[in-house]
Amino acid sequence: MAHIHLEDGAFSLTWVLVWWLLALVCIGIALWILRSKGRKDTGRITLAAFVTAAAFALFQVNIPLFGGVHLNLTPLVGILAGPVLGSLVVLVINILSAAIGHGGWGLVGANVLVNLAEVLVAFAVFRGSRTFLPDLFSRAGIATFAGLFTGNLIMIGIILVSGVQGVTQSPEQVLAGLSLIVAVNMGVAVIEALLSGLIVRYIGNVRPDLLGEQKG
Amino acid sequence: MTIMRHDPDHLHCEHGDPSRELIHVDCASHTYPDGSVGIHEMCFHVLQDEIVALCGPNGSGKSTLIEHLNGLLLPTQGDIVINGRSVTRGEREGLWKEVGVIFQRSEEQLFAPTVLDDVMFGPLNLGMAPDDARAAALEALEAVGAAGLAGKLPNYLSGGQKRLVSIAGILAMKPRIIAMDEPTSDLDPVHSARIESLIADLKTRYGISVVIATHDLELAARIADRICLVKDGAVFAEGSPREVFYDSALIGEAGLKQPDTVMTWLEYCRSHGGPREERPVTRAELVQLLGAHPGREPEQKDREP
Amino acid sequence: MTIMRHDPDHLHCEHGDPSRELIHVDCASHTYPDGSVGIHEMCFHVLQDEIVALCGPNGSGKSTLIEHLNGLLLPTQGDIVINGRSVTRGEREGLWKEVGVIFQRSEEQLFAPTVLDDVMFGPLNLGMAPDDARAAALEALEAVGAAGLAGKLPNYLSGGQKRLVSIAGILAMKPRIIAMDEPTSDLDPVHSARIESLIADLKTRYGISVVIATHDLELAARIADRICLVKDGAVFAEGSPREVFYDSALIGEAGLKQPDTVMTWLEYCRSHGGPREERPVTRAELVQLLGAHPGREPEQKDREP
Amino acid sequence: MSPSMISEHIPDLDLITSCAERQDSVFSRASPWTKLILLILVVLVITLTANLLVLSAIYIGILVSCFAAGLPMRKIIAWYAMPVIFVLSLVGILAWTEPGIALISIPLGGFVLTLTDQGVLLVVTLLLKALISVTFSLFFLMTTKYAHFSAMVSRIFPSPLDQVFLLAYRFLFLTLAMAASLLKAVRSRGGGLIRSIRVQGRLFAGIFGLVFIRSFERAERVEKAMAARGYNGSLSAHTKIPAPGIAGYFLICAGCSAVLLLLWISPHAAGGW
Repeated sequence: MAHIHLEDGAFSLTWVLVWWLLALVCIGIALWILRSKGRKDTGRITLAAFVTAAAFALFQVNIPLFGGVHLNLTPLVGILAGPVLGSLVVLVINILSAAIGHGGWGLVGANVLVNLAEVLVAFAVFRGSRTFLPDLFSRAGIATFAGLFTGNLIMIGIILVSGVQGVTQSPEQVLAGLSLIVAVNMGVAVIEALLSGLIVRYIGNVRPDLLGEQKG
Repeated sequence: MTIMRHDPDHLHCEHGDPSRELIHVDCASHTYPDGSVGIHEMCFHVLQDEIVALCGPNGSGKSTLIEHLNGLLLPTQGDIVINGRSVTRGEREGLWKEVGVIFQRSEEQLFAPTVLDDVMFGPLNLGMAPDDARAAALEALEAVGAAGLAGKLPNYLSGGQKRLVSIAGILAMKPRIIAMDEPTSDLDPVHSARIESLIADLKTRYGISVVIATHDLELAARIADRICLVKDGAVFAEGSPREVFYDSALIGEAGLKQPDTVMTWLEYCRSHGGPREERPVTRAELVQLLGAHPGREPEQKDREP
Repeated sequence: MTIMRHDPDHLHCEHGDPSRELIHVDCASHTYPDGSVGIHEMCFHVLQDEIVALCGPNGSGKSTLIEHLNGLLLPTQGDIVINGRSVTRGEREGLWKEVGVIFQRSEEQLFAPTVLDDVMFGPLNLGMAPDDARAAALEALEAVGAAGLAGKLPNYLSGGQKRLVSIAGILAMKPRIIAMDEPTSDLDPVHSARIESLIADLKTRYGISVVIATHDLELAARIADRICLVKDGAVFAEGSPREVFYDSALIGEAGLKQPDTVMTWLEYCRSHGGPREERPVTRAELVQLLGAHPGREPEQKDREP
Repeated sequence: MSPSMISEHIPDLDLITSCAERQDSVFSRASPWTKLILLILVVLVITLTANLLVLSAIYIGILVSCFAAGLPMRKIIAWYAMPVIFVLSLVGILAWTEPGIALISIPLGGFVLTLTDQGVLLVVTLLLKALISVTFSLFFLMTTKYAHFSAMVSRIFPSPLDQVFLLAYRFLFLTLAMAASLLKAVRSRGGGLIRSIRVQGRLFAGIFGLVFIRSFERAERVEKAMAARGYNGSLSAHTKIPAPGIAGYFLICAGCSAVLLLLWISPHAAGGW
């Protein structure tokens, strides 16, 4: 497990609504961009659907390393599908995840925002590093780590701002506890970064066109 | 060999020839988690040096049986004994060394970046040193006639080439038995013929017993020593191709169609009175018989004694 | 009809019978972005009320040609005229209404949640009201004999059922031509036979011309009016099954194998001196001929006049 | 190594769907809309209250419904693994510094970690909330036919989100089957015996990469098949969704009243009832 999903009951109603609203605004922007590109671009819809299916299916694969690792794969989604399609993928994955109990329904908004940060940062770092890092493995690895790191920061920010219901500690105390979680998560993020690097390198060997590298 | 019909009330399968038996599936059943039945009280065995064909329609349980043969699935009831080891008694570790499995979709079996990496995967898992594994892989590729593909990416191979490479990946591990699921489906005639002669080679040149699951009865008629008819998750009849394929009722019951050669001969006998006791299963046999037995067509009748 | 060999230096294809011509592929070439050649100076036509079989090995360009027939791909050179409209002159919009295409993998063509939703998909895109689309879908399912599947999930269908449903999805749109890629590969004999009779029905009952791409020459021999042999991205010879399949050199050149019936007859003629001018392509014809012409086997010779 | 690399602790969508299709209990015949609205109400209730008695009552009610519907309870409990880990990894850490009556103290370097009664209560409450949500979600999925579910998706989501959702859900099963058969191929040649992290990492990267590549290729083929039938961005599901019955309306009204009640009293009673 390389990621924590927030479960139902953690946040108060106000914050549940705030994060949902913010997430919907982000998704709305993505939908607007997609639609303004024209309805006929049906190929991108099927592509987004298949990236969703692949990411969700692979999440179920238990990698027998360190007693079992499940990849989060959102940074990889960012690298492969880009930020616009990636945000649709993230929403659908979070809804499907909520349906099987990985993250609460009320927290879909917050979880989408965390994943969106991962997608955006991973995509930006992967694309941005092209000029000075020739190696796909390091680019994807760094992009994944950066994505997961940002995602964790956003998650901590969200938790600090909304507060966990029933927790009566001061924000400093909560922050101390959360830092511990971040430390653990970052350890797991290193594994995910290594694996994502290998995955992207494999894809680069077999189907380089899928990484969109030849286009400007 | 005579046709053996399996008795559904019989609780244990009789052994063929225990001394030559490599696989013995003893009344095994497997129910999937969603409640669907994969195999049900299946009795099946494989002897040394034989090619057995599992024939049945799509969904009859052939693939499920094959996945039991190297421990990918465990029977929920009954037992499977491979080389004297019972898999249900927990001894399935290492079964993959003895029974190699080739699945239907080759593209879903080749996962390494290059063909050579892929074929080396098994030998490396057997504990061979990288150089030995490479040698074993190259030898296997040579044996299937795909030596030239070693450096290629599996993604860019044709369907037939993928099948050859996936066979090489198993052959490189030198198993005693190879089980193949629909080895020639989707291939064009030239590639099919190549796979077919390769299967025959596995038995004669390498002494490997082969199990093929197929609904191509022409193929089974040409290369199998024994045919097992599968329906509803169980082998319900077995025998030599000559026996099984001439039993129209049996083939119909299995939801299959008799091979072309057999149908041609039967129709010939029906309309022209050929000797029904003869049973050609290959084209050569059919042609020879047709020459030996002129039909009783109206215009021929007066010439008959 | 006589075998026509295509002359590679010839720059325009001759028309068959312009008044009955539905599809005319005029010397079309298609090179994929990666530089590989899909089709190359391909000449091909389809007439009203005919079943044409494209026969060639895997990778010969059959599938690429089929994707040109409804505008999924455009030729990089040459032209394709469908029902009098030239696709290269930008008129490919709406071609899917006239030419229905059924791809090889049925499971990837059933994308809607239920079978009924899936079959309704085409009619809805044609602009039908939901109720009319539902009626058209149910009628098409009825026509392929899959009415009982309407409420099922595609995920739970067998391979044969998926194929039937994907044909219904096209049939519901009432196209003038249906092109199918390997319609019977992967199916067991019972389902194959059902698809085969359905293809014959499409022509006789619905007046739809059918193009099938296949390497199953037995199937082609039974149902096709015309055989086009495809190699290296071009139709290099065509003619009736009777002509094409008896030209061993031609079939060999195409990388194929003659159908069983033909091989049996040829071998019979070779070893027993049957009349080579006769050319059976179906089993019924073969059996009849075999009765009519007793071979000259040693033991028979004395009886011959 | 486990017999299967497809995790036992992550809900199996194949099993869930086949369960929903075969189900014929009163819960499957109930309107999917009723179940959806109840799901939203349940989420609202557990967001608004921290009362253990109320939470336990709801949880027991849901468990009894699952049991009555004949759902595979053992599987459902196995699938709790991830949500429980999620809750514990967050609240399990925060719980240690909660004020209250000390139960256990663990000296750790210069610090002393103390678990209080309030801390334990916090963990139990949040765990119970998570389990309520998980169990009701699974109950909803496992008693709602796929045709109804997709028709709801078709109505609720704006385009092209509905398209992505419908296609992804349909092809999830094929992708899962593909991943499973790749893993089978690996195991049938002795893979999975951990020898080195490097080898294992490369192997799984290959499998994951291949699943993505195959998914891209499949997307291309599906796109062609859709274009061949005139796809213009509107794939829809047409199964009629049954409307809520009298009992359904009653339950919805009761749920709404509970939520309104909680909303009304929550400002008056900070920190729950």
